[in-house]
Amino acid sequence: MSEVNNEAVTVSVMNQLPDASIQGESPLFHADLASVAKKGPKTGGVTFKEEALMGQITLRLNAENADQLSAAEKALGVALPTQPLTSVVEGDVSVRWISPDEWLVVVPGLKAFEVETALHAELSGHYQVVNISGGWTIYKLSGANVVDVLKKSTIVDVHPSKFPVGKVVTTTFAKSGAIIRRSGESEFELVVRRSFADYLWLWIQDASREYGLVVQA
Amino acid sequence: MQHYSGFGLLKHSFSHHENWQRVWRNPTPKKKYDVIIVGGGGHGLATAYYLAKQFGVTNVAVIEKGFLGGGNTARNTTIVRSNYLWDESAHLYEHAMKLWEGLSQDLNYNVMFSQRGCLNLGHTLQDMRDIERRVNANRLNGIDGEVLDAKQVNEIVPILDCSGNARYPVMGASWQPRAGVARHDAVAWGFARGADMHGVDLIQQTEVVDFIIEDGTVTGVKTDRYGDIMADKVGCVVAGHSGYMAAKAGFELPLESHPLQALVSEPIKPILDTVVMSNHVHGYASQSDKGDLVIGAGIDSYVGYGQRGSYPTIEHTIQAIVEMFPIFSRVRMNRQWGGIVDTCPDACPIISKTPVKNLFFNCGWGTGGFKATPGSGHVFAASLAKGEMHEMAEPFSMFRFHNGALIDEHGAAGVAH
Amino acid sequence: MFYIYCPYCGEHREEEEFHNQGQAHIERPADPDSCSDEEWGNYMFFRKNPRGLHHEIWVHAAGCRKFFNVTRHTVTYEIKEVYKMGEQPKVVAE
Amino acid sequence: MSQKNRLQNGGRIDRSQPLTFTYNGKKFEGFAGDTLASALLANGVDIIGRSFKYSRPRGIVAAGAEEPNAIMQLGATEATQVPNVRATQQELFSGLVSGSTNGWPSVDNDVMGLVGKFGGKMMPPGFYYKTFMYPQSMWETYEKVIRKAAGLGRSPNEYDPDIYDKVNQHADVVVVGAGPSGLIAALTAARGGARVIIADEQNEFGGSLLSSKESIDGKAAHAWIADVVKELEANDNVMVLPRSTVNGYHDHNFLTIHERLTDHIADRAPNGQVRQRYHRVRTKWVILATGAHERPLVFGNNDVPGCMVANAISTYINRYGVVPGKELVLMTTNDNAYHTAIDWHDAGRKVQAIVDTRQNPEGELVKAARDRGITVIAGSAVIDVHGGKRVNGVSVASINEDGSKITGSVKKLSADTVASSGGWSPVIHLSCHTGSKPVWNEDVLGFLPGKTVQKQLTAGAINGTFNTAGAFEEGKKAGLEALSNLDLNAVEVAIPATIDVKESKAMALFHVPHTKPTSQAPKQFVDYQNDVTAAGIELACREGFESIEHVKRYTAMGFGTDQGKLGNINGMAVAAKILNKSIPETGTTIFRPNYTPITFGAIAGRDCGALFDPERYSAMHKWHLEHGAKFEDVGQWKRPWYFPKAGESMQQSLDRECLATRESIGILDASTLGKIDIQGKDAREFLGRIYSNAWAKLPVGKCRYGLMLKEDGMVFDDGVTSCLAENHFLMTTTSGGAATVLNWLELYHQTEWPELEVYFTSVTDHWATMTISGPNSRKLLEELIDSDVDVSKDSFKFMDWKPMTVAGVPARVFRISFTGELSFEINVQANYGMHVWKKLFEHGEKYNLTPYGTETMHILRAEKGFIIAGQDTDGSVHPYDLGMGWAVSMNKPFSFIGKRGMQREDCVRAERKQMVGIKTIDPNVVLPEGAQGVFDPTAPIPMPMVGHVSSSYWSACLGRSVALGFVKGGLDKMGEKVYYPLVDGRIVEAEICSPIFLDPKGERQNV
Repeated sequence: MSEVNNEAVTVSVMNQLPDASIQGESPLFHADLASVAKKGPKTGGVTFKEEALMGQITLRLNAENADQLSAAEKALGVALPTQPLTSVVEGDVSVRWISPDEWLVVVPGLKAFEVETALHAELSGHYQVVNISGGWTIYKLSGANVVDVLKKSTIVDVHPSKFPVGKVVTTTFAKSGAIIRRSGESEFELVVRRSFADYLWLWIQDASREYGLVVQA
Repeated sequence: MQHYSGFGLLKHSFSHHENWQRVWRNPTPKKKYDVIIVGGGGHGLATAYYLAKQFGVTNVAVIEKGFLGGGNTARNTTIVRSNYLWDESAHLYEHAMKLWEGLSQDLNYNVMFSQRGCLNLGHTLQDMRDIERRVNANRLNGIDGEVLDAKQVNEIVPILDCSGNARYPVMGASWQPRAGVARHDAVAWGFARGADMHGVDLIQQTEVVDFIIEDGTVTGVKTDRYGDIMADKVGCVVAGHSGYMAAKAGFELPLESHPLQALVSEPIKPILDTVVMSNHVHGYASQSDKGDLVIGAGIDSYVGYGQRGSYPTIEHTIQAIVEMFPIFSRVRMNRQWGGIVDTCPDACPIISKTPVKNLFFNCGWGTGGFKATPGSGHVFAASLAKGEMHEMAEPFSMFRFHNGALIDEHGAAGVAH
Repeated sequence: MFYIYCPYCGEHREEEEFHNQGQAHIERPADPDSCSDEEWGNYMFFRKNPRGLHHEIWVHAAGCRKFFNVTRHTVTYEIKEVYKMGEQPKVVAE
Repeated sequence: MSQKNRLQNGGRIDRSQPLTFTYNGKKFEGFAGDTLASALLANGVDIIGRSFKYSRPRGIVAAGAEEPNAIMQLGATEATQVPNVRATQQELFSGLVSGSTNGWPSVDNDVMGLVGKFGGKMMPPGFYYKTFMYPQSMWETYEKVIRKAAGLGRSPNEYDPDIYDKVNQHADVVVVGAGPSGLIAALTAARGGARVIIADEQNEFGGSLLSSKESIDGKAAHAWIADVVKELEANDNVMVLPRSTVNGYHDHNFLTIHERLTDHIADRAPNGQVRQRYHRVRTKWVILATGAHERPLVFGNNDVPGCMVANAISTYINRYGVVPGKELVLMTTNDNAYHTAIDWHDAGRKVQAIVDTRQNPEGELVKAARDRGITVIAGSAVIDVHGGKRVNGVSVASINEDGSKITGSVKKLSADTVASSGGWSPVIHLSCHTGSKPVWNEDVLGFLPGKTVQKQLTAGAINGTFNTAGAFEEGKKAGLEALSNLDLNAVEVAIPATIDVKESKAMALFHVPHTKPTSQAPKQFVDYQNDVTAAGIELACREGFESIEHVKRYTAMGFGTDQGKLGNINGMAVAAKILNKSIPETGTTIFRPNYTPITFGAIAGRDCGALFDPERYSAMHKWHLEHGAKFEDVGQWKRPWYFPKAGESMQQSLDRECLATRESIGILDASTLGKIDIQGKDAREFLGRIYSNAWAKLPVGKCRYGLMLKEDGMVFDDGVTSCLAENHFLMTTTSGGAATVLNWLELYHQTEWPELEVYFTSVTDHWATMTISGPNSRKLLEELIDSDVDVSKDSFKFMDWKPMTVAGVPARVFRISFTGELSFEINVQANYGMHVWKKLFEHGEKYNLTPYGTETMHILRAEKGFIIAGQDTDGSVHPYDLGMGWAVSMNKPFSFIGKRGMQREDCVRAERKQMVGIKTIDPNVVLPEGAQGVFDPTAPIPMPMVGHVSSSYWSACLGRSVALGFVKGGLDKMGEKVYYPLVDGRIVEAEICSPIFLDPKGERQNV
């Protein structure tokens, strides 16, 4: 627990993770994907994996403020993508453009607090850093039919000419929403809200049934 | 005067139906009327009918830019009920309901008013609280109503999924047995015929392009076809186009015109004998005498005069219908259409004087106008005849949006309707 | 169903991602306390509701969550212009 | 019966694949490639239904989507019933079970037919408006009879076993229709690199080419079609969709396509397969190549089975190898229909005569017919048809040049089939869907697509270009235009060679005259499905229904499942004639989606059943499930409602949960509360503007309850907001209101006060929230936190918050209370919520830690008089109505949202309904929530009501009922009586009291 003080902003920041002896439970923890993976098919048109317990940080700042941009870059080790709907990946840090003044920073779960602290240390002026790691999880969908499943689920155009690798789109997904990023030719990452995780998991199983769904633990 | 009856039909069949009289004249307008009604929809025609028949004002013209009853009267889902929450609206809709109950006979025109009852389903605890509150209020206001549990609902509509397996299981419903449906076109035609019989001039295919206003008082209207037509009083009953007409008279109204969509299935044999509505699952249905399932969709969020809305609204409605009535999954949707509904912030109408003297507006019925047709026409006619608002119309003044005396009927108005 | 250009995301998206927020360019009175009931009622409830060009606010609710203005024809439903909050429309009714 | 009308050779059917099917209980055989209609015709089935009003026998008249009569009930099992399938569009499969939709006891011998015959005279249009009125009480009985007679097919009464799917598509060009123009258009666009979807409602591409013997590039048309389809299918950028109807054209070029994947295979989709798929398509350009429908002519008894549209007969002959009769009379206004007589003749059957309404027909086709020895009777018309269940002859008479009068004597000809053609109506339906008004074209004698704001191109017969060569040209042109509009380069596409047949001018004739006036002539049908006749339309006009929309509504013309595809234009012509107007003066014809009917299930897609609406779960949901919770739907959340133990009633559970909480300790999963992280130097200022109370001085470490109002002053949400740091707040909202509140904050920030430096981020899902409440809650908390954290009464006060570690997990703990008890709201990162929750139970067992749900929460708060926004508020109450003036700070410098609104005239009047406590005189009576209060229960109905009960419970802790509700002027009426007349007849007497029933001084939470 610490209070971050810099010239203009005073906010409360805390390391929210317990020590390693306490296991975190991701939103799909109860679905026991390890067993599903073991029992389920090994080949199919769509592969699903929950990237559980990642660190997720919302970063808000003024993209026209060069100082803030460079401060963020310093803290993250990578420049914020300021082009709408783009993302950057550098090592174990990825940053998704969410809106002109908002980014989603994804790091390994254990690194979240460190990054959070670093951002506070570097940034000044009007900005917001919020650790939202518990509120979201990441679904990785891949395979030959991944586009077919996405076309059933989201209204954005996922054709490679319109949705190249690296593009990020926040949109509807079935009757919920997702931050969708194309991470490979036939690979997408969906950042989804915890409370909708079960619904979306059910949806994905249903939508991919005709292609065969492979679950990876 | 030509009286309609089964005997008349038989008589005319011997002359090959060649001698039926016109249902209404096609007159050339006079230079001046006591009252001009702008808008020949159900409400406007009902106003003219009651003005002439009951209030003795027969020097009346109804000026309609298209054909009679061609707007929302022709596009609604024909539901008639009076189970509104607040006293003011409950009294108004119940006044209409009482008129509905003798309307075919009064008009000598069968409007096919079918009192098959209406269920408003509850799917959450709050729904049930609201239902209980509304039914209690209805009963104390002299309006029939019951609160049913899921089992009783299922007895009335066995094809409704009342199992606990639904995403939002049916917990109960309010039930108004006197509610029902009517043949929408016939309502306009019946009122038109009745008004015409009492001397009202029905001027079709004539658009009122402006009001003639002198010193803050309306003295007539400008039309595209017949030039200026003068009047002592003007009642504007143009539903979705009210904002447009108000702008001509120099004021704004507290309303917006939105698309409201509806759809029908192909006709099927009788299977749904009541009106079933669900605010929560968000759909409602009844079955017409022709066999179509008549299904109302939600209102689109934007201002739109295109008589069409957005497709997801239709999709959500059909999801709701299939959710409520899983057996309809294989039945097919035939046609969809849209109306333009003028909606007030409190989901209640405006029956009101305006900033212009002798210019009265009756509008803002939103998604619920059809059911009020005779009542709306009657109180508006009374107000126009006297030049003072009828006591039932009084609470519906447009100026309530200044003083704050709103009558919030969003709950009872529901999905649409 | 509309296909709306989000000026922040820089591409067209389906109407399902957006919410309509009503007439644009209605300013909250600077000093509400000095408003009459009529003025306050006009601010809250009275609308242009035009049959023709309409300036309205939409929010990219399921996307970037930014509010922006749209000039749309309310009969043909054509979108004539999209512009950010604080900007004035270039396309206006004659 | 064998397939007596089947030709030995020809057509697109596979004679090596016989298929058995059932119609009206009888078994028949057809071939793969047949439609149900072609198979029925092959078997010589004449009557396929009875008409809806007059119960006249009806046969198949068309071969496609325009068919009005052959409306079938399909389905081998109850669950797979489908009503109203057009036999002309249903592909035959082995085991298909079909039946007529009307006719009793059977279509062949129908009792109602007699009624129709004699009673029909009494059923002109609108007859029901003119009768059944007296006595009033009889209407319900009349109505039952009317309803029973209507309705065509029936709904299944079992649940649908099939699944449906929906796919979102994006394209550069969607080509609607795969006839000659559509195929070339798609080919052009595809070669140019556009992303193309081409959809056609039929199983085979080719459109009009499938119905003719025309050769393309010197080879059979189907060979050319196969080549084009092959090229399209090989192109990754092209989606080829057969059996796919483009049903709706919506704004901004959004189309819906209904693809039938298994309806041609079986009744029910093979295991696991999707029955129908719905494509929602956004496209940059649309090319409508939808073709045209041939119009039948309107003449006497033109509905007797055996009367067909000319081109349909050609289709049956050329595509299905079926000649639906022996002796043909063709009546035509144009050259094109001569094809039908020639096809008939070439199939080896007799053409009795071609009756041409024109005085001097002379085109290449006329010559070709004459060369075959076919009699052409010029300047004449078929004015009447003879026969009951099948045509057995026709009456022919000569007519004048404009077709308005009979000029000669009537001659009878024998025939079993009457083909008629009044020309072609372009299929403009889709172009109308977005509000574009069609335009009449005198040369085409039909409506063409009107002006549109959509990005729409058209090609082929939809433009009135009815010859194949022209269709190819226009298809290519549209394809190239689309490419150019898309900034793609033009490509070379060779126009295939066709043999151009010169046609002479057609005659504008729709309604064939009779020797008698229309009203006395035999019935001349315009709209078969709704039994609308020319006489009916004339009557409507005579009665003053002069607008075509009135005519349609009065007669029901065009309101069938075919939406007037065959009849509307003829009907307009009949109306125009009697009104002495031209067709365009009479009006126009507007079509709305759907082009043809679509299965509800397909539109619902997967969004029904378990996927109808998301169920949202908290991090502890599984625990609740395992512990027998009953759930309440709160928004999309599934919240535990109560936790019954075995054998407990709901009330028993609630009593136990309430008592345990007040006596020891209860726990609530409060994770669903909306939570918004607010940061920025102006956060405080912003809160002051958005809440009704003051925030300027809330110190770090403190929490405060706030009411959020709309500009009208009415409460719409509430919650506790905590000051985490000087510029950092955590706002909570109601569970159902979270999204609305966040949008509200953003709305005001982005549109009104962008100068305020503040950011909002939803953290609802990030924090798992659990509230322990009750006298032992501190003890329990102390067991789970580090010993150096002081949570004692004085150092961790009511409305304080503190960071601490709970059960090893870093937490923010808020000492706030919604029960009136000593309470701690523990917030931990949601991935650790379950861990902490379980630890609390491990340690809480000795205190009888009791999980409770929303119902107990409601009871406990009601005992304390705390409101639930949305239950005790309904958008019409301001803070003073709630007796919560303490939560309004009128002196704040900024005029907060709601301040001005709540001071309007009506909001400050006396006698507003105000929230109070309601104590029933009989403590055992629990008022129903929603009961309406009155001051005088003896007043007559309508009885003046003074306010309703918004919350009401049995309080186990107090041993009596408690209720909150509204009473007019209630705050000044403490101790006075109010009565509640209930639905069951009881009148419950109650006393108006303070809403705080328990611990009015708040001592229990200050321990």
